[in-house]
Amino acid sequence: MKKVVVKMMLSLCALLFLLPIMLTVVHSFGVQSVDEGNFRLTSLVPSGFSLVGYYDLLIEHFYVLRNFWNSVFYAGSITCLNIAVSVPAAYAFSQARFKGKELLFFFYIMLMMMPLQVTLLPNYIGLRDMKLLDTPLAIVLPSVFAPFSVFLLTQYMKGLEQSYVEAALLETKSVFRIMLQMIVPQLRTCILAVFVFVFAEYWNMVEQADIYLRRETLKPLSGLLAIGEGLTTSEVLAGSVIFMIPIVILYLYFHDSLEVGLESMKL
Amino acid sequence: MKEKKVTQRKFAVILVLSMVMMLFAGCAGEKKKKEEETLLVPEDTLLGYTYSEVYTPYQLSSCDVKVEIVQPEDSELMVTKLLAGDSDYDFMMLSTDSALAADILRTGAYYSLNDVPEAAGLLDRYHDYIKEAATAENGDIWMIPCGVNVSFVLYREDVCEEYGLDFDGMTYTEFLEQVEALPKNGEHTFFTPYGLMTADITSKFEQVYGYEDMSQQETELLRSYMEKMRAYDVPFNEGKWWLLSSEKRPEHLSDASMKNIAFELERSDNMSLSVSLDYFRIGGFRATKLPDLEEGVVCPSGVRVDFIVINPKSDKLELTLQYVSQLCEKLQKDTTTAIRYMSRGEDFSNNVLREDIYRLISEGEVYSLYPYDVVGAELMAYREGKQEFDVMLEEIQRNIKMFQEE
Amino acid sequence: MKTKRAADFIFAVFFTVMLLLTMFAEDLYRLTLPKVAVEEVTRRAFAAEMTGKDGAVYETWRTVPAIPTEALLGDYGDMVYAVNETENGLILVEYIVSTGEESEGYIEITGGILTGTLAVIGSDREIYPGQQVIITGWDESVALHTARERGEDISGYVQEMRKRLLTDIVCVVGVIPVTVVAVLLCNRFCKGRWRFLKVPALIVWCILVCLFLRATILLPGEWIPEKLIDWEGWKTNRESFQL
Amino acid sequence: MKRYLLKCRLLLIPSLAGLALFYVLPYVRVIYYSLIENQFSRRFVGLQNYVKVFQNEYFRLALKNSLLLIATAVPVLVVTAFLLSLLLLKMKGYWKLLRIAFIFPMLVPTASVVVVWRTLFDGSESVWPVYLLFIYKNIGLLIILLSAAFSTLEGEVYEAARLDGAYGFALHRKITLPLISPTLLFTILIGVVYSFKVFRESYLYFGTSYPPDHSYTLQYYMNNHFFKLNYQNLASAAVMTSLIVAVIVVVGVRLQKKFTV
Repeated sequence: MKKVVVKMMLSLCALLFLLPIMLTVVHSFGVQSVDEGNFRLTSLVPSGFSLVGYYDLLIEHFYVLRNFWNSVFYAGSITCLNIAVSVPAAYAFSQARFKGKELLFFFYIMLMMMPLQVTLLPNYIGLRDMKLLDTPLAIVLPSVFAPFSVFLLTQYMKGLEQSYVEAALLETKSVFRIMLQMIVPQLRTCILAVFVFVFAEYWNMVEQADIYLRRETLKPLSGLLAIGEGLTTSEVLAGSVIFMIPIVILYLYFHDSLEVGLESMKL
Repeated sequence: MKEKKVTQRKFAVILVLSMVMMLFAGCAGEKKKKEEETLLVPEDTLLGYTYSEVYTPYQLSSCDVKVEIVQPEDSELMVTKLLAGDSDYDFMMLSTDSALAADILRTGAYYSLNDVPEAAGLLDRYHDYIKEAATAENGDIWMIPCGVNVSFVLYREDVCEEYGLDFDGMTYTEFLEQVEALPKNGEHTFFTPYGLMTADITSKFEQVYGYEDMSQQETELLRSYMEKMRAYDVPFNEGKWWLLSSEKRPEHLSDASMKNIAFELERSDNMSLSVSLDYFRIGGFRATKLPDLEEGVVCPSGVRVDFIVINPKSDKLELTLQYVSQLCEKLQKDTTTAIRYMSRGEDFSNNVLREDIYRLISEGEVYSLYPYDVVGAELMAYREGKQEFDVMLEEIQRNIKMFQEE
Repeated sequence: MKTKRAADFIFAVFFTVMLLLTMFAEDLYRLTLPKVAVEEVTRRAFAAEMTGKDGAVYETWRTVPAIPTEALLGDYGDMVYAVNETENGLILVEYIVSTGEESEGYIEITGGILTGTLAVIGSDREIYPGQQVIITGWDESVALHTARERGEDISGYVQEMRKRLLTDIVCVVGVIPVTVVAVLLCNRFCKGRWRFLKVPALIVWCILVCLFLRATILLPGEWIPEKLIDWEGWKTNRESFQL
Repeated sequence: MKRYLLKCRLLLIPSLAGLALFYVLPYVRVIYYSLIENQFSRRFVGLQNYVKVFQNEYFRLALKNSLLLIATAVPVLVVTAFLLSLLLLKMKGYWKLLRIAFIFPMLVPTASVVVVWRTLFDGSESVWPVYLLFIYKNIGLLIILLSAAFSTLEGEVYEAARLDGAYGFALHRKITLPLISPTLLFTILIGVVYSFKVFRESYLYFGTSYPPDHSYTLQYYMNNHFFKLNYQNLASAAVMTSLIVAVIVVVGVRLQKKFTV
């Protein structure tokens, strides 16, 4: 009996959470369903069906498709490079023992907490001095070294016992082989979780795109979907729906490996 | 392990694909070659019109230094460039009614032009209130005024006599009574962008009474004007201008339709004063000050001055100063464009309309507006009927307090 | 495992669609723009009399800028549409001209428009100043619309349009059997070790089909009937077909 | 073993180098900017900016609102995320797909969420629409991280507990909580980080840079001063926020040390 109640309550919660997304998807097909003036939907139920939002976004403003590929490139490269940099760093934090480790880790957390808005201007100055402004690197480089994924991966790696490492030390001496062969398969789900999370974060970035990039051809699509960029709100709704699909695909892959990971739980 | 390999291969495919797209995007970007002697002027479309519109005539005829318009998109980027102390632009054109101008003066983000003799010489030529606006407290000349803009009521003398309209020294109530007494669709056009008048009324209230300590009596007065304006404030294209005769104001003013305009609240920008305002050509038009709020309360008409401010950190500073001194020399001897309206002792006896406008400007005072979020947005909400009058007033007072004390 | 297969499917479909859109969105957009036929304003010779010293009248010629009379529009007959080259394509502009004498279908222009501007003499739908247009010359949709505009007999054009439409349909319908054959071939060959080739093969095939359709249907050209995809033109021309 | 530990330290180099260039250097610049009088005159003025900012009534209001947001919204967020991910663990077969419903909000771009929020909660005077928006946007992330944390726990521990007859909440309180308390700590820290990032949504939701007093957070204060060209107030406010956050982190780490087994 308790199981059924739990299921009912959960599915109700799920519906509540899905409501805004359903509204977005449904209204992106609606006719005049958006009250442009005060940026609000005219009514909860959409009137009529038309592809005008998609037509305007994809055919009328066909240059938006280039920004979509920019978004794919930025989010993809930032996430991969970020993981490539953070996994060794997290591994070092969890395994290596040196004097200032706790302090350094605390410093990582502090830098992670700094809101983006504050470091926008100093970063702008730094990039300008490095002549990186208005190039794809301006977006990619600062995000690759974000301390956030290092922090997450260290927390996951803390749970590992040392026994694995001693066993591995018998065969090989190279740190990389130990890390890649022994530790990473262990934490596959967690690394994928961080991958999804970092991808979603840099997929929806707006501030960096506005300040560091000026050429329209380089801006990611998330920059255009923010308000006040010349697209009408119905186009923004259509754009949001298209913009959601890649991350949904990514999450579906993650969902699979998460299930595999949770099988071992057999709660 | 195999399954992981497939997902990785899939992501490798997208990455390669998008990298190809990126290379295409990267190399498509145009590489601007940096000539030595061009000065770069960032033009912010939000701050009104562009430097090139006002100054191309000067550019061609006299100064040998080339000026190129650089395109930062919005004011956020302009503020970032100012704060970051970018050196890749040389001077900026702003107008005194934008909040950025007041901030630049307060924080000292300008290059003082005291050592440029022509600048001081030019300022002496201007009316004294413009001269004061151009000198900071510590005596630095922080800007070069190069354009002026004033709002006035423009009316055709003969048509108004025919209908017995008298616009000199009137108050808003009188103006509205006269407008209501006009025949609904006579053959003359009485074109009045009430939206503009609402903004003018609120800035006049701010000038005369100030928003904080408005008494109940003044709030009632402001409410009555705003109510009336809202009633008439019908957007252009809906064509429900009961005041207008049958045909709407055509997109571009062909001579035929100009002749039967009775009166119009015109906000003339600097360009129109000197070049394209058709009213001068046709003649028979007069200009007068915008109506006052109340009988005894006379406040001078607000004048918006457009100016150049030099970037202190620009890497081509001597070239900029050389250009500015040449420009000041040119402006001092100028007799064709709007500078004559800003200088003392000019006479426009040949054209009655120019004389009226000159009188308005010489008796005017420089005004500055709050940023849009503070007053403009609430005003717009009220005019579109989305907010009550009292709520709007409270909101405006709260925003102003927050803007000043933040 | 179910979500993995679903994810693979959505992944393949989504990125193929986006890829195809990236290639063809611009053509589709070009297609939906109004089409116009233009003629350059050139100096033409007009007959004129000139009295010589001895009072006799000579036949002479004077060359003045002139445009075809049908280019004059507007209720006072003094408005001309012209095409103006800007960085984001050709924009329609409106000129007020003063006209002089008219002979053999051309009318003299005494002011308002310069020689060398492209005056619009026919379009395939209602056009307004500021719209972006493409110049296609006298293709059938332009001819049809201007003919109907002037109330002439349009049956000839209609026959031609119908013939064109048939070839459109044949092109589209023809593609389906060929695709079925291709899929069967692909299944037979991509077996075992070559299984992963299946998805890329399908994507390549979709691109080929779209290239073919683009050549046959999308691109405005001589025998290519683009009525099928041209929603705007399709709606306005439908009444004349009584389809 | 010794050489192995030494080599591990070298692994940190790339991350540290990048961090220094793109995070430490800007932070030092922000501190420098908060100590000078004005962006252009660069006169060293010491703590005067801090005093001026702290005396400002609106900064204190913004601080109060931000702390209130952290104090109320973050715990609610973490608790719901923990409960939901636990319940979701129990689901079998198709019910597992319910987790996607909770992950979805994280993937939706800001613009469309705000459009929906303005339709659902237009003109409500309370602070809860923004809190709900915060919870809505970040619950997906926390569920992912907590589920990933659960996957690292071995099954045997639970087998043993079940043999002793533990079930339901007692089981979770005794075993799950201590085991994943490091993860719980960093979900709280992530909640705090994301409470700063909610500014973009609330700015779009209110549509003006002068929102009603109850939701005037630190970000608004900083953004308004950015546009008024006095970067000093922004810098000093930022440094003060990071000090407060440091306190939260230290307290969190201490608590976590006390709880873990």
